[in-house]
Amino acid sequence: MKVYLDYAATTPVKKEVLEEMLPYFNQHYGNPSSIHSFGRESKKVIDLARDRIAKTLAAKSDEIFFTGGGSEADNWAIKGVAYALKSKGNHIITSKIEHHAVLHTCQQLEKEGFEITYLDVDHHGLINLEDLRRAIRNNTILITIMYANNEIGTVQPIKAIADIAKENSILLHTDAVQAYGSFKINPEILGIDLLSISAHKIYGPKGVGALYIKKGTKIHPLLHGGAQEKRRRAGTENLPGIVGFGKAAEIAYNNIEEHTEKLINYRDQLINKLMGKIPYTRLNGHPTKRLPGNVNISFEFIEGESLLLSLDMVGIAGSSGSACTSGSLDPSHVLMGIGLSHEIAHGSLRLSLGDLTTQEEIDYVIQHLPPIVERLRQMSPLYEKVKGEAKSV
Amino acid sequence: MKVYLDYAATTPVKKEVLEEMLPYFNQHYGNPSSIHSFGRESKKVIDLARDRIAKTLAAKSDEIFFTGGGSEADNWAIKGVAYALKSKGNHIITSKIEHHAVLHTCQQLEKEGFEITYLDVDHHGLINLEDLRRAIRNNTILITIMYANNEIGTVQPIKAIADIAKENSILLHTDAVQAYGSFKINPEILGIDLLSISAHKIYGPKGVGALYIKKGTKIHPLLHGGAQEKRRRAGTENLPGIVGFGKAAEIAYNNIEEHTEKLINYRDQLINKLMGKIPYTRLNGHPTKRLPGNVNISFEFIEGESLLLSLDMVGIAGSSGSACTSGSLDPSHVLMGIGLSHEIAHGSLRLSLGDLTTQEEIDYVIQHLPPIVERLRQMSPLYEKVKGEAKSV
Amino acid sequence: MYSDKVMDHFMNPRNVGEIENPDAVGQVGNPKCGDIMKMYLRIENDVITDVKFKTFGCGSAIATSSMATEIIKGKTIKEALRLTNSAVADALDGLPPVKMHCSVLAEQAVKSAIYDYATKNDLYFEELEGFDPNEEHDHHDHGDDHC
Amino acid sequence: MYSDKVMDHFMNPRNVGEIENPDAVGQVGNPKCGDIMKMYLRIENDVITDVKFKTFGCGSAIATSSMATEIIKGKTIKEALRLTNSAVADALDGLPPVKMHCSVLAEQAVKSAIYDYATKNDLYFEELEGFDPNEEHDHHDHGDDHC
Ligand SMILES: Cc1ncc(COP(=O)(O)O)c(C=O)c1O
Ligand SMILES: Cc1ncc(COP(=O)(O)O)c(C=O)c1O
Repeated sequence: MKVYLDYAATTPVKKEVLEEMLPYFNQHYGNPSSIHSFGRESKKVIDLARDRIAKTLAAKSDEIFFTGGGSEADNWAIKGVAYALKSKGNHIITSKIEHHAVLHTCQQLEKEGFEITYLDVDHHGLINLEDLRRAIRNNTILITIMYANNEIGTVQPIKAIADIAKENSILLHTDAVQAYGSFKINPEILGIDLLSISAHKIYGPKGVGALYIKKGTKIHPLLHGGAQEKRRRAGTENLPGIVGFGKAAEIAYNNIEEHTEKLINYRDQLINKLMGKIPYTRLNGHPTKRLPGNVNISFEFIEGESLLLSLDMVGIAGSSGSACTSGSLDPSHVLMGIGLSHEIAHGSLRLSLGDLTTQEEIDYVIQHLPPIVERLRQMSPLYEKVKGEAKSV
Repeated sequence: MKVYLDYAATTPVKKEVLEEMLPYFNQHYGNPSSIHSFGRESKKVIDLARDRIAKTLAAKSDEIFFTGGGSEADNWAIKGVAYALKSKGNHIITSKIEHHAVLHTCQQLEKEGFEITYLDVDHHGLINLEDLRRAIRNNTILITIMYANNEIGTVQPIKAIADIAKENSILLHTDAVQAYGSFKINPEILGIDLLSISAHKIYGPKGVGALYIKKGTKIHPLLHGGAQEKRRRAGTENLPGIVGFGKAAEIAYNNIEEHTEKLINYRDQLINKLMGKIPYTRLNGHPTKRLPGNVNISFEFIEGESLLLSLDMVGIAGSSGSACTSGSLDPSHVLMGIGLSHEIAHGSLRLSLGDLTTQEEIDYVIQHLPPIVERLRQMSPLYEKVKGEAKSV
Repeated sequence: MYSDKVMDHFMNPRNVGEIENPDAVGQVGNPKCGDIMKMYLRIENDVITDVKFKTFGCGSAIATSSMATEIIKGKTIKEALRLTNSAVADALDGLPPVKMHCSVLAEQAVKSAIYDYATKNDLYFEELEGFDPNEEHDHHDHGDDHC
Repeated sequence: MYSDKVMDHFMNPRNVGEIENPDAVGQVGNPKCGDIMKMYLRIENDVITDVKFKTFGCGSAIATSSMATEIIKGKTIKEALRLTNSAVADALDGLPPVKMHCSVLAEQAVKSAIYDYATKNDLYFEELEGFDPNEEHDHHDHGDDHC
């Protein structure tokens, strides 16, 4: 049995989405900038996709700008605002548990002379609103806090963050790559100025994303060149990709309640049953303020990569916050950010559920995971000690 | 009849290419960064695509970096080198007829304090090597000259340019987006340090490109974030797009001689017959040092958009250097760059041929274009005068 | 991009051509900008009994010329002078924003021809107050691409 | 990513466990880095007659531990001290570059156990000259992602 539980890493393209994309590879393939019929047709479908995505965000179509993915949207939002407002100030506030597309962009800006405050998070992964208030200076030009975290699923109090940003007339960007498709998001009402999304997290294709830019927001382009995207993002549009993104967004928001309800049910089954069956575990992230599809559990005494490999051998695909998965020795900055010790962070597992997840798959994981954890623990010199202590009680 | 002659704008994805891409949308869709079997499979096919593209350039696989398109590759090459070498110097040399992805990037760098020399070109669109030598200063850090021009097709003497760059220890970037697939390019032998290519110009998908970076070249990332592309270009890889690019590249170079020979034949038929049949015309670009598929002719007394629209009505899709196609009033900087007057530049037509072009299509154009030109001329107050003069002779 | 009406007037322009010994001729635009409109009028008893045009320009330049001639044909000079660019655009079911300048040009072409008529015949029309047939119009911002 | 041999030694590790009253025990690594290897030796007449290990770590940490124990089992101490990390990696048909540190750890674990034996029995092995069982090894550069 193959059980894919890594939907937070990426999702398969849904059948209806792929079907809608197909004609745009080799039937209607015109360059949207061309004035002939081939080009006009392409322009029309890009506008349609833009409308569809705008609708899911209750935004205007001309506030949606397509990019080559979520990372590009994050880079653009942050650098674009930083450069546009640098005469106003050079201070940016973010959090310690942002995606690397945000963190590394901020670090790059630091090298260029910007000042960045990286807010701490509590053990659930939530930023502290008082910390945020205190971090604001008169040269603060941007707050960038993710909507929901990709590793531990924690959902930030974005409305309260936006209110603080508004009170201080500071622009707010949020990386909603994980949240989009799981929550109804209305940036206008929430008070979000810029918001990043990515198609491949919502059953659309890889390599296409978008940045919502509230009308009137000052931002420089990141990619210079042609006049595409109202001269704000150069490059021939990824036509089928954009078509697929539009369709995927429409589907995601057509049955969002149903979809999230199902996910929450599966998620909570996994959390409760795994933690019930396996001792020495810890749920990472917030118990309720979390992504509907996110399970993140640390298993003490074992290391994440060996856990992932063992799961892979029985067909289960998950992900880990262990640095070992990347050849680096430090575990995930997110798990460290919520205060885990190195060894516990190393033994964490993320299972992320999606639209194609079934009860059978959940049962399969509940059946196969505990013996795998036990087997690895039996090999672990750290577990030995605990058993020894237990024995000696 | 539908006759697509805008292959320089974009190409349809070839059947074999699309077929190779399809499984990677919803069967093998793992994130290449994931360690489970889904992810490992994806990583493998990305490496295969990288190998295939490397092979076409006689390069090493680890010199190929995937991007979201040709524009991103151009932005990255130029900004990446500029920022990496800014302690060495702040002067960049380019030409006046580069693609906007190069020109606007250079203009952006100018705003940031870099100095740019925009070399003139002659009436064929060729830069002058003496001009290039003279433009070099001791703070010159980069020369960026396109391999072949997208509008007029002129192919630059890239080897000679590279020799000059080498003599002066200056890095050379070339935008080979149009040349790739039409010429055998060996950057190592030619002496090119960075080279941009794009899939959708060679029957691959839109939204994926690559930058060749010669081993050891100093360059900063443009997109910060995840560790993809050896930490040099962040963002979840466009898996099917990259697969398609690899396949398209392989196909393009498998039968390149055959393919270019056919194009040159069609190209020269069009040029000779159209110019033979229609008076008051001018071939733009170099008569022989030109892209195999590029025809660019100015028709005096008429304007490009109305010509394109009229062609579109009989099913022929072409492109124009007239600003009217874009709502701007200035004609293409390339046509102005080769010294055309505004009115002549406005009346130019680019027909770009491709692998699917047939003799029947060529004949169709030769039949339908002359009466359209004549019809528009009959409406033109500029033509009136000429006829008057002719009469009065 | 263009409405069906625009395409119709572009492909089948009304009143193309010249009038021999016209009562008035006006020309506006500039080859640099890619638009020149020339308008010929036959005027009898203050009524435009015939009108022809020649245009060098894009599709909407030709369509707006055609539409403008159609609107003013049979009208009095006074009526023709009341033609606005938006009336021309509306009659064509609208124009893309970047093409609105073509409708301005069409309005100017009509005015310019009537100006010629007024000059030749020493007439005064208050609607032409401040109108300068040689005035250059604002350039739009430029910069676009070829793909 | 991993060779079949690595996967085999990971899924079916040889010599996992503990030895009761071992003649030598060595432990290297650090939970911070995500790798700890503990090795138990039974030594009779300078020959390693039994070896067991416990490892907290990634797949290649477990596989290299397993392979190292297999290689040294039945060998003399002198022979075991000649074990190099690349010999372990080679025996596994190679390791990904980012995982080579695991093979280093396996080599260190063997040395560390023999060091323990030498200390307890007051023996001198020139191969252990300069070896410090508590030395921390270089960290690799970090920073990677979750997708
Ligand atoms: C929270 C978050 N931000 C940004 C990204 C980057 O998006 P993309 O993979 O489309 O570049 C991801 C996923 O990779 C993510 O989970
Ligand atoms: C010469 C040249 N450079 C760069 C580009 C940009 O490539 P892309 O459309 O993939 O962004 C193009 C085509 O659009 C081109 O013709």
